[in-house]
Amino acid sequence: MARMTIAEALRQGLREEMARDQRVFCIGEDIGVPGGWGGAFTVTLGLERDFRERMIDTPISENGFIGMALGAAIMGMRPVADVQYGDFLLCAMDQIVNQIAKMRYMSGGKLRVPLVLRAPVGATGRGAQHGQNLEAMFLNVPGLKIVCPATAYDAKGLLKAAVRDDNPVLMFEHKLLYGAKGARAESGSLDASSEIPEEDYAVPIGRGVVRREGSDVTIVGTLLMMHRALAAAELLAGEGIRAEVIDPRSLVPFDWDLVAGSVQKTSRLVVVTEGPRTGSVASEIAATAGETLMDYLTAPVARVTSPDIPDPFAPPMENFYRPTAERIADAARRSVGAI
Amino acid sequence: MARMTIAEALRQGLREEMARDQRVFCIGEDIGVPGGWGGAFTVTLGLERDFRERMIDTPISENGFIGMALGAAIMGMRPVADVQYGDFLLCAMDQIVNQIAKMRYMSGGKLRVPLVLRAPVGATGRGAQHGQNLEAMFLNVPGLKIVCPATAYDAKGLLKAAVRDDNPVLMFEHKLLYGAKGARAESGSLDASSEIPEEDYAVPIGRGVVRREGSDVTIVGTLLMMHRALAAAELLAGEGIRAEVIDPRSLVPFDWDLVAGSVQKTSRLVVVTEGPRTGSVASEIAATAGETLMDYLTAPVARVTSPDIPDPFAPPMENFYRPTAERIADAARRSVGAI
Amino acid sequence: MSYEREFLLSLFRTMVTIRRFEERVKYLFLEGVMPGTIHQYHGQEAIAAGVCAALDRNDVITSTHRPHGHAIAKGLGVAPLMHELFGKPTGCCRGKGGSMHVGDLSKGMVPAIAIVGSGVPVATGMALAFRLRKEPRVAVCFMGDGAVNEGAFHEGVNMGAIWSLPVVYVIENNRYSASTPIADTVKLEHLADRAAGYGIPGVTVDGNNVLAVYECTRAALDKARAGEGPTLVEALTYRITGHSRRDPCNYQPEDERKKALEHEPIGHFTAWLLEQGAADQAALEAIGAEVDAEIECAVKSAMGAPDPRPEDALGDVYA
Amino acid sequence: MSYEREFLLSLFRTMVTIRRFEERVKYLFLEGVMPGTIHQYHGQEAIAAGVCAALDRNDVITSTHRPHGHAIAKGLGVAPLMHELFGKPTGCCRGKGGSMHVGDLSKGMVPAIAIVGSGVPVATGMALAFRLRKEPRVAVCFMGDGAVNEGAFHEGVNMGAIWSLPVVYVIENNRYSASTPIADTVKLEHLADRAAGYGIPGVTVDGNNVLAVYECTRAALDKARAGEGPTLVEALTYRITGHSRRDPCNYQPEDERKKALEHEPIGHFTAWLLEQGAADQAALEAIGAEVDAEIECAVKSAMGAPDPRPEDALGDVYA
Ligand SMILES: Cc1ncc(C[n+]2csc(CCOP(=O)(O)OP(=O)(O)O)c2C)c(N)n1
Ligand SMILES: Cc1ncc(C[n+]2csc(CCOP(=O)(O)OP(=O)(O)O)c2C)c(N)n1
Ligand SMILES: [Mg+2]
Ligand SMILES: [Mg+2]
Repeated sequence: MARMTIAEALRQGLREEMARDQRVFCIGEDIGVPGGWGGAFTVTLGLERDFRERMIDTPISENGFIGMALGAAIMGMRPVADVQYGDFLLCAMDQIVNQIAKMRYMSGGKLRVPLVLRAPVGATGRGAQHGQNLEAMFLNVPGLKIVCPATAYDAKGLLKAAVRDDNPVLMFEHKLLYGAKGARAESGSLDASSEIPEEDYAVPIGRGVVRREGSDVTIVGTLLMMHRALAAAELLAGEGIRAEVIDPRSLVPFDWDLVAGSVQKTSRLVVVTEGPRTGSVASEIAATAGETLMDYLTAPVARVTSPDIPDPFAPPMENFYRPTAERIADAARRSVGAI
Repeated sequence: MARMTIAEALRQGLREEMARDQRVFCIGEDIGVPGGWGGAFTVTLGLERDFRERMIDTPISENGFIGMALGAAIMGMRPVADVQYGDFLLCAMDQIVNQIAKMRYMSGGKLRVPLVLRAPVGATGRGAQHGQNLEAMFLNVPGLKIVCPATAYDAKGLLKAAVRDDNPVLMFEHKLLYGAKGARAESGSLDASSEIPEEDYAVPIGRGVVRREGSDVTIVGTLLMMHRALAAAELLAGEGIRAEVIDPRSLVPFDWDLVAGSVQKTSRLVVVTEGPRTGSVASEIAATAGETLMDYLTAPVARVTSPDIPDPFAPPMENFYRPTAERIADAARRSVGAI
Repeated sequence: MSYEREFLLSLFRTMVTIRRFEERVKYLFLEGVMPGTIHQYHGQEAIAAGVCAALDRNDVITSTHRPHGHAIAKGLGVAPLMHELFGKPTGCCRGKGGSMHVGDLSKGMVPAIAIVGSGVPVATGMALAFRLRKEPRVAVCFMGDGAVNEGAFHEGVNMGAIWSLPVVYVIENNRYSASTPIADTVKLEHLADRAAGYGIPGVTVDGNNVLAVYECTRAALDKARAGEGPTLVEALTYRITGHSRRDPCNYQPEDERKKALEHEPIGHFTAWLLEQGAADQAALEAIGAEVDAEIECAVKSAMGAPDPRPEDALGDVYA
Repeated sequence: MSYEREFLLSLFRTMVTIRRFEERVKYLFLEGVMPGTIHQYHGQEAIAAGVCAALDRNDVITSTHRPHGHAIAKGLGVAPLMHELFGKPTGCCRGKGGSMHVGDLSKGMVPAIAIVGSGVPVATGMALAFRLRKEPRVAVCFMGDGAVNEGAFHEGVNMGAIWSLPVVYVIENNRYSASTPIADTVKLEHLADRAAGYGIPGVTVDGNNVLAVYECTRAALDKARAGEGPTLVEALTYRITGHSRRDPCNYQPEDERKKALEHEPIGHFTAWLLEQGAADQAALEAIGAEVDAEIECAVKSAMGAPDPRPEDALGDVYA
């Protein structure tokens, strides 16, 4: 066991998978430049020393190199592509949505597309084009799997599961959770480090986890919002409200049984996502809860999200944009009737 | 008054707006080629004869010409850009989501982006890359307005409102509703024609309409699904179930008061959208209903959507993909407890 | 004459198969018995035939919204194609792809990509896989002239170039992108001139001359296999049919169209074969008859094949 | 010497203002008092100064993630910029844009576009507006060397070319895209060579020589205004600072960096001014002092300005 940050755990996971399987390679911008940064958030730092040929530094051509990852994947390779900021996925939507997500289906099930696409998300003081949480956009795209690790343990475990999966897996990582050190550290970061086992392990895609047990209200959130939900649960505990915090870890497939079981116990649900409210991940979870758990719910399902605005630059406005533990706790208080 | 199809009504609307306002121009592929088709669905047919300079036929460069529309808009023009199939919006997501939707906000409210972007949607026998309904993807993008006309009257009226709006407006049109004639007619089309008034009119963006009154259950749908909802209401009427059919016409802003008022009366809600279920427009409406109307709802909000699959080519499978009046009626029957 | 008779006749057979297949399909559409839409290959047969004849068995191709010719030339067989066009589970994509997505990777053809230009990065990525595994294979990317204006073309060709990947980019310049003349959307004499911007060779070849296409492709494949990187091949041709189902083509000038018909590739090659004495009229007609029989049999079996069950749509989304 | 003294000194003042502004900003970051991140313009001052000096008052520019130099050269003023970098409502984007999106269209600068390459279609579209309204204005698109590999560059430049729009594309080739040498991502001698693929002229100029940049831009603007279409200008320079906040630049070879510092544009221009007798040391130092005072005053007012209220975030989404 060794304590690692998410950046370190992902790096170790990539190193192990590349050593284990010659078909695995990384492709992206500034990921393997000697003297460089190991990508925008140090995840691939140093890997080029051991895997020069399989660390492919690309031009600034997201649609191009993600399309190349698809081509390599259908020829039997297992590419791990990454964009420096999730916002740049928007430059590659044709390849991701029209090609990658549909290629197997269009082939009548004859092709496999084993491909991992990593994307850092979260509002982090860079303004509207470097802070979007685009998870919701991909919920409506069948053919993709989506994972959102909130801890170093899950980051490594889900990365390994993704690399070994025969389907395209989109992995969202939060900039404030990497725990990148030194020059590349993010201000406002949270500690998401974990003890990482010596032995090989994978976290099954589609399986969520209860982060804190409670009987009064269920709070669901991923990435940074999972940590904010835990902080909210702590606040609530002080007031005698026992919140259960669930981290789905995967958005597609979604561990509905876990959430349903919890809501059947607590009868109240608060769903948290960073990013605009309308058409959000929270909306999808709330809709399914309303459809299937109506008889158990004693309060409306509450969505705690960002307002419907782009990510503003100024810190006071951006802190207002990003859901806080206080806002989550408030929604929980309201649902238990405490206010 | 004259009876017109959606294609004709849009053509007349464009002609009138271009005549009225020199700043209005059209930009897209094959829209003004002499001897050509007037775009993929005849909407701009012949406009180049009157407005040669303002009918701009582009290379196959969606991201490019949509970005150019943005540049022209901030310089005071009022571009109407269109893609031949909504699926190609995915080639231009950077300009639409990162630039167009955010430019005003990033400028601190100093810029205006009066731009219309038209996109034909719907599953129509062309396979997975020419049949997507991408409305849901843009719900989560603040800064865009979204309209979805289901009739010729609304198509012309919403187009005019969009052209005159100082914000970017995304207009989704359904391939099976255009009523295009002759060589370009679509098989499986529905009649969405209307009597179009002589005088100038606009349909306000954000205002929905009740298409059929009823007291037992509210059915909400846009575009083709609005027509399927009406057909379902007809089936239900035969069984003594009085369905109220609401056509929101705009998705952003959304006429929530209209839907809420109806649900307060009927106590039951069925939401219909074409396209995959997870993260759909139906999910958003269901989530908001659950949050704000729980005390009025006597049955879970039902979503009637396509399954979570790409649009399959073979007609039997595609007809299974596209929600039918029968499936909508079934959901309504279940919500009123008739089955 | 340095070609084996069998080889020349096989080229002829491929071209005729494509032509007759497309004519039959067009007729099926006019009869209203075939679903969906189509983009047909009439007039461009020499390109698919010439390029694919130059490929090794392990080489692969990507295709476009106009893929029937590529599929036939790559050897998918007319029956699996016809079944796919009819949306049958017995089709090459089990009825889920349709005309615009026909393909079969076991035969070296990726399901056709109907988003213009989007096959360029995909083909380049297949070439990257060959490079990483040190396999002597080449990926060939078919595209229309209109594709050269898409960002995907630019990004994909540039990466193929900087890494000298084993890929050949074949532009079928039929003068039109849908109804738009390519001359209106590029400011170039030849589309092959775009190659210079990527530091790779560009070649313009008569796309209606199957042997010229074959030779030019062989040279490009040899370079690619030798690690010398991509070639941008522009094959000049003409679309002697509508862009898609029921296009009257009023935007094509009469005389231009007439001239094109005079230079269409099959008549051209037929005359050459006879003149070279590579075959006599009878032999060529015999091939035509065999081809017609094969296509008829494919049509019958396709129309007779059972439809998919609606709920079959639910499968094949995930592996 | 054919330039007015005032003109030469205004170029000098612009370059010095940019340099001192960036140095001050870097310091504010190291002190930890400035929010966000930055991409700084050190070493490229001659390009923004030379290009913008050639513009008419009604001409417009688009910028990138590295926009401070463009903003200063276009005359936005150091105070509105500094306020924006501090996220104040008194900033040029009311604190909503931040460093990567500074701009003010009333001064002819679109809010900077931080997605690499995405400004190319936007600038081209502004030029289209000028063409449609028959206005004698030109749009200038600043971009980094890395932008030439984005699809948006390809699509935008091609449309500017085929319609001969009044736009000038200026590539600031500082040899690196983030940590990646541009030489590794294009297979070309000069980035200006990409122009040929679009049928427009491409020019490579010494981007550290402000007068060379000025002259070359004037020529391109004249062509554009005359309806002769775009020019692709490649200005050779070097990034003598980190790519962004706190980049140690270990990927830049020592000697390369040293050589670049010897050729940095301000020292170069200073020497030339003295040698030409256009100004003496004292005059130049006086300018530097004025600039420092102006910047100091901007910093003070920015740090003293009230923060936005959190709920101010809700406004300005829709007109
Ligand atoms: C990205 C994209 N834009 C538009 C279309 C619609 N479309 C289908 S084919 C076509 C013309 C393609 O022209 P070209 O590349 O020359 O191929 P050709 O049809 O001549 O074979 C267009 C515009 C598309 N399929 N994809
Ligand atoms: C589409 C896109 N991809 C990646 C990035 C991340 N990024 C920001 S700046 C940069 C390097 C840009 O290099 P260049 O264009 O040469 O400009 P320079 O930084 O040298 O001024 C990268 C990769 C981005 N902002 N946009
Ligand atoms: Mg063509
Ligand atoms: Mg650079």
